[in-house]
Amino acid sequence: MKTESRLEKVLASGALAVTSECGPPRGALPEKVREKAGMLRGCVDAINVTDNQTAMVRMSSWAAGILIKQMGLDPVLQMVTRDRNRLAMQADIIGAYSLGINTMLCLSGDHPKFGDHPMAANVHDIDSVQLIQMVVKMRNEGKFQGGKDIDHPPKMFVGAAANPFADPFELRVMRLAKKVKAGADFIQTQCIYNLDKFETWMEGVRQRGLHEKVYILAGITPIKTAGMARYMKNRVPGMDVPDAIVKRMESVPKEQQPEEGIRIAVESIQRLKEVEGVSGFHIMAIEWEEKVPEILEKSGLLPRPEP
Amino acid sequence: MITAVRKPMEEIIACVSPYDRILLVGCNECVSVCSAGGRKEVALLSSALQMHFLKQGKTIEIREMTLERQCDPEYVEELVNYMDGADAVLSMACGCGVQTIAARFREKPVFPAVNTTFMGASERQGVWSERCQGCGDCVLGITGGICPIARCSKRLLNGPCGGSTKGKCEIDANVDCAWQLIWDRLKALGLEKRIEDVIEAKDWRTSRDGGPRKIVREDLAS
Amino acid sequence: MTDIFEPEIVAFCCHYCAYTAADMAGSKRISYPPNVKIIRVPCTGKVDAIHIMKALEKGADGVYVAGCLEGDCHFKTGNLRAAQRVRRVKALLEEIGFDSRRVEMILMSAGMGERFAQTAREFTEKIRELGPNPIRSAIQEQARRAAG
Amino acid sequence: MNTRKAGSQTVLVIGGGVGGIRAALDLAESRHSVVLIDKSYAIGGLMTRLDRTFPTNNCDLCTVSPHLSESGRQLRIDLKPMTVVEQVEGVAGDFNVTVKTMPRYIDLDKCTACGECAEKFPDWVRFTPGLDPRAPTCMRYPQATPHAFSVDANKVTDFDALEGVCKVGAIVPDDREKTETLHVAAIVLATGAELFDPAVLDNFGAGKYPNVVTGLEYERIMSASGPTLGQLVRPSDGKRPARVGWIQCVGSRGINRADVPYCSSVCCMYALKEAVVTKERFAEEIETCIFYMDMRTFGKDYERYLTRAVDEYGVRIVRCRPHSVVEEPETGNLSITFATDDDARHKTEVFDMVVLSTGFRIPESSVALANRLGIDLNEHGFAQTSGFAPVATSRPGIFVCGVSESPKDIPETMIQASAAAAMAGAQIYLDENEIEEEEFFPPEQDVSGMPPRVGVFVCDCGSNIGGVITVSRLVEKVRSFPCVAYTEAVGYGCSKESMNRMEALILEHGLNRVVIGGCSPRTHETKFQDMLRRCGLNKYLVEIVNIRDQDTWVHMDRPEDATHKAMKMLEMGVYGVCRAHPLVEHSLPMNKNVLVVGGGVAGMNAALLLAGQGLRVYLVERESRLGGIARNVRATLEGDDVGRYMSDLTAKVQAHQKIQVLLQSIIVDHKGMPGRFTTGIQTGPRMHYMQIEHGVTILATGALAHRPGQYLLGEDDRVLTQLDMDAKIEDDPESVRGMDQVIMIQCVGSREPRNPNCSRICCQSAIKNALRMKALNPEMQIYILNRDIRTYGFQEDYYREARKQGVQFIRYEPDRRPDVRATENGLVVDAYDDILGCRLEISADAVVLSTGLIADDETTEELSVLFHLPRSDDGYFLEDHVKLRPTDMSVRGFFLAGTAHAPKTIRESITQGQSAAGRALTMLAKQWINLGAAVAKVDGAKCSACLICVRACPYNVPFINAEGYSEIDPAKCHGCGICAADCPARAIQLMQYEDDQILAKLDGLFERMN
Repeated sequence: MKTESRLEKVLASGALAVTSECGPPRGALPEKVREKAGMLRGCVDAINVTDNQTAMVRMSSWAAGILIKQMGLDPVLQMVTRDRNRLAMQADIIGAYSLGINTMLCLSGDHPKFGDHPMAANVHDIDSVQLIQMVVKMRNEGKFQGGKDIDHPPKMFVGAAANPFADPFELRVMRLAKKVKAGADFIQTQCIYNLDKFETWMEGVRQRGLHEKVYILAGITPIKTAGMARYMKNRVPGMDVPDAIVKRMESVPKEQQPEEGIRIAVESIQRLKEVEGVSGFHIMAIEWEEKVPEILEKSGLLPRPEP
Repeated sequence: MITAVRKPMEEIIACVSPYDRILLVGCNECVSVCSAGGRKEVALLSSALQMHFLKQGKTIEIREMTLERQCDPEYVEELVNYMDGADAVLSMACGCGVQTIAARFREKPVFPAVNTTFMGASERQGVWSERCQGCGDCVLGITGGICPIARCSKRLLNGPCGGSTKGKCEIDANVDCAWQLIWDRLKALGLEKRIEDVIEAKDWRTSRDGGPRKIVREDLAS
Repeated sequence: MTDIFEPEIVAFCCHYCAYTAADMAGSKRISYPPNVKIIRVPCTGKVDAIHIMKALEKGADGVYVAGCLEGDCHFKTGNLRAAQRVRRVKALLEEIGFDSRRVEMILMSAGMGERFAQTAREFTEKIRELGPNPIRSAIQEQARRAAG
Repeated sequence: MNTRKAGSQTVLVIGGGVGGIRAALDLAESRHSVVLIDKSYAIGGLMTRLDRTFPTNNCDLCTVSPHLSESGRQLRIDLKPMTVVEQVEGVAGDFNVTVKTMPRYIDLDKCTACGECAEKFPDWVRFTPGLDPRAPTCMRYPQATPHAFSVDANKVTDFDALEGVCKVGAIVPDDREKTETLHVAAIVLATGAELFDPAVLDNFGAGKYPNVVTGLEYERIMSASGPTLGQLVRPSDGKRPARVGWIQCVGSRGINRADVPYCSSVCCMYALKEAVVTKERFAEEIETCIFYMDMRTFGKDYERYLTRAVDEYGVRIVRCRPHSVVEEPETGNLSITFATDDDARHKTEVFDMVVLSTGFRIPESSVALANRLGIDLNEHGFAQTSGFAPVATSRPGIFVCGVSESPKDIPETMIQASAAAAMAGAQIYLDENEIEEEEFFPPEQDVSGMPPRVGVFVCDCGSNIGGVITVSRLVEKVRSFPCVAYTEAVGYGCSKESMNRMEALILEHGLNRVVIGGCSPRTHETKFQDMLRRCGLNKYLVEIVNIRDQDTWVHMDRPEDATHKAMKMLEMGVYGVCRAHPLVEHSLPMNKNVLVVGGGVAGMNAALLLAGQGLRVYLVERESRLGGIARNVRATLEGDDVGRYMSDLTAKVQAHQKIQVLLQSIIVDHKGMPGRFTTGIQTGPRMHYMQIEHGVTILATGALAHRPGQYLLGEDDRVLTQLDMDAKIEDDPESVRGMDQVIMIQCVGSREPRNPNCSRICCQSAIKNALRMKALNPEMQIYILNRDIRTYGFQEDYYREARKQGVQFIRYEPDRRPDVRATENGLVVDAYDDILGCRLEISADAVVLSTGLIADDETTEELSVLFHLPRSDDGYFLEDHVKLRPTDMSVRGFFLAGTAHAPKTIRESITQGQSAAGRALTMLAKQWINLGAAVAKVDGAKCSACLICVRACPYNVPFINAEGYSEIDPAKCHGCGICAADCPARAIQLMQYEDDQILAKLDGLFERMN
């Protein structure tokens, strides 16, 4: 074991891991965090805490993570390279680790243009791959990025994101390889609707043996409405929603669409379970956390193992 | 070249309105090439200002001058004879030119009439695009001749991110994804493998982050 | 002093179309207001934004650039370039709070004597409605004050 | 050919009217030497006596006069006034012509036309054969060439006294008749005709009542250069008439004693013009009424002129045959008695003036001349030509144009003149190596650094300018403008007299810039530029201010405003010219190939003539064979065999080594400049692409045979067009012979809103077919339903013949069109007969529709876009000047021939084909193309090498040179100025239109105002 991470333990045990996420509130109310995280208790192995998701200011991910940690749950500290330079990021990593956070996810973050501070400076002192490198170096070598020794280095279980669907597709496996090379321990993918394309990607991943070097958690987002399906299809960059999904959502009356969305999510999980190299699932039920237990239940992923 | 665009008239007017005699100085270098601050734009701005103030019932005196290069003190020196006749200087050069004038004529207020925008190249007539951020440590040799720092919205050195769509950047469908371009170029060069090399975190000291930079050529400097 | 405002209008006319159309209006004796004064240019592509600005600055109440019909420019695209420049000047005028309707781009062919006259009539009427160029009024006001 | 002697490179042109002048100018421009003789003491002919010409109602004196005195061309023209032909010997290419020149008693080189002699001895000297020969101040026309008086020796009683008044010693008392022999290669006869003198008629009161005048006299009364100085007043009491009536066909169409049988072709239009001008120029309230038999407005756009005259101007037209004119002695008013078709009772109307529209007559002197020339005349006394050689007389080497050939109007005369010149020129071998001569101009003085001394000369252009504004007031005002050193009113500035005066003034006052207040620089710039050159000034130091076309003509009703505007315009001109500086012109070699578009009659004739001159011709035809619409015509009205002519012509064209025929070919792209065009063509069934380089283009794309879906055409086989019938008569005479009753309907698809003009050819083709059908079956009943029968010129003979043979002509009005029904027994036509005043129902074996021609809209539109050429509203190509340049297009290097110009007969198409070739030759005779001086120039010191000009130029001319700044090759620059306006460093200036000149004009306009 590289770390104390509960997620690492589950994955190492060979069981299918389950993570989900919790967006911190846009205010200083800790209850909001606790409420959301509470819904996931007993259903997931770790809870991702987003970092100024979609470039909107929220409670910092490490603070929310600590609140979750205090609930006895396991947060995954998300960190984007957009908002802080390498000094701030390393400081936050040490601080979070000192309070018991041992799992993190390295991202570049959405461009400020999409958020509520489009005028903000776009830091990107380092990029997400370099962030992985940095955290791994802190853990493995006990050194800061600048090269100096760390007194009691943080041991983070390091995750990265992968989008099997973005363009250019031919680069997608390579880019995963690059993140693996940088030292990523686990991968959470973009939400998957185009299962065929995902399987094609996984085939590439397996060909290069990457699935043996990194745990891949398949991203699942249940669709609430046909409108949401259409929106994701047309408006969200790097998202691949096949027409069949949109049509399927449209084919049922509005009041039954949430149910249909959950059904699709469950079917997807069941199919992906069989894909070699898939080590678990990352359920991103955006503002719909209450449905996560139901999905997991129906997918046969409950109860969670106790590592 | 350094590109620039004229500031909104409102802002320029606000700057110069306390003054009666204005020396409007253009530059025949980069800003002329990008049609922002050469003789033509100087004449147009002069006319527009004149009209604005005339409309207010105020006559201002605008002297138009366009220097060969406003960022060289020798050329700026050409203004010396006209400074007494001016209450303020309005410069249509890039920030370098404005500062050169300000440094030479300490007692005269100097205002920029353009926003210096970026270092760019001409795409076609009337279209200029950012190409370089002057980071001081060029990576073009390993990125297939396309600068990810200037041209990737996130400055990723290990792109592309998940937002790359059909060769375009997620922030704007009119912006090329720099990493798609890099990838295409590497493929064309038969250097696909290179995309998997992790480019290490950049040393930004050579860039603006290292503080204002200066080049001193020992062999030339006097 | 008369109460009717007689605007002074400058028309930059290309030699091949608009100027010829003006001659055509002449040979057909189609009358139009005498307010329009023509400056002949080989092509409206020659009309610089500065020419338009200077005309207004010097006191023109209206300025129009009259070129060939789209696709008919003797020099291929001069009329389109002129139209782009006119748009730019209009934008600049708006920025300094000057009514950009005082500047227009108009297209016509050499044979359109009637259209030339019609345009002159309409444009003059429009400018008459917009009133005197505020700059010209200001200049005249200043001159009056200086004199008196 | 070696048989030709040296020196036989000259063409003799007899007659100095517009036709003769045109022919002489064309020949001179084509580098031939010309002797132009005229029996009068000044050239100009009839046209110079007209007030205004239709359809533009322009006073075209100013358009003709520059041609008459265009100095560069005079080098090759030897003008001999008061000269007649005595005898012609020899053969084509080698004529010896004896000519006799009458004594003028005045030395042309010395006479300044000051008028002193005429003032002192008005009876002895001549200048003005206008309406009133006694008015000495009135010249024949103010721009007369040569600009000199002549002396009537018979009346001179004291030559010493006459010599005494002439300060320049121009009087030559011992001047004698001179006879000389000219050695010429060809002769062009352009003596024109006289107008009929109606005094021999007793019913209209001509010569008896003062207020009865001829059309020409009426023109003189209206004319600015006429005896009343442009005031419309009646001769009896000098009052303005309130009612003017015109009587048509006086002396023509055989309706009166002493009449000629043919139609004079021009009288309907000139009467309409006079009526319109009367209303337009003098007073709208003047009542105008035209009494006519057939309204023959068959020329290009003439029908629309008629419609405008009637609908917009309120000119009244009455179809009738006036019986007589009687004067009321106490008032001088005149009553016209007439009967109309629909009412046989005589009616009487009273007018203040009556104008007799008299037509052309060949004078005895012309018949005698024809005898001396040895050419045949037709029965009417006009030069005999053959059907397919319209300008060739019976004697090889002698050609004819204008009214000497047949009655015709100015544009047709111009077309024929150019054709005759081309045919005459073809008799001469031209030495390609001959060096082009340059007119001698004194060396240019260097005006740089000199303060501007501007001379402002203001024309009154007769009443064109002077009638609206007071030129003297203007001149006074101009004197106060800055830099103006001298200013003067110059009357007709383009007249030789005024030019001489201006030249003298320029030198006397040391002027170094000139502003001319006059007409459009588009037409007169060259003339005044040459004037400056003669003064040793660079031609770009003159500014023409268009106070006529763009001021007095359009503000006639508000003279105060017009005066003010003229002042402002002149001020702009003065300010602008102050910034002008000497410029150098550039040139490129001329490409001598010709592209002819359209392989019909006109195109093939043009091609053959040009190829015969050794030029390479590319003949592009859209169809898979040559011939065009004429292929479907079997015979002409005159009975000539069109089929044989066409096959001969086609064979000649195809066999000619210098002609490359490209069938099934279309034009796809085009670029270049006059003299150096490149045109892309897709040719053959595989649409192979090729490019042709050529100097000129002749458009002869033809028109379409109209087939409107009217009167069951296309539904019933028995309804045919005239073209169909033409073929049927030839191919299936038996079926035609079997017809008992045939009806023809005229103006089908013409003279109606959708196609408002007259198709010109239908009346003659109807009569042609009617006569041929009558020949097949004399018993056949033929009815021709018509609106007017327009058998102009000698076609009238056939109209008369048809009537004689019993062909019935029934009129219909457009609001009572005939109706055609198909019944089991045959066709039935319902028609309303105006004369009988009832409906007729006529059954018919066949109905023949005169559908005429319609513009090939698709083709002309496509080509007009490709070539940037204008079209008329009805889709025909639009010539440069409807009167004087009917074959030239507005873009230099483009010429027009055949029915692409307007509907015309085969003979007329042949003429214009030859004419187009002739006009093309005037251009191709030059070795170099003058590119002018309006080119962009880069100031290298200012250039920041930004490439904006490189990218902006539509012709890719600018480049960044080795020195690192933009360079523009003046030989390639087209002079649009786009680069200059785009240059961010203001480093580029377009010569002749520099920024400071434009800004100076604005200063001129606004200086005083503020």
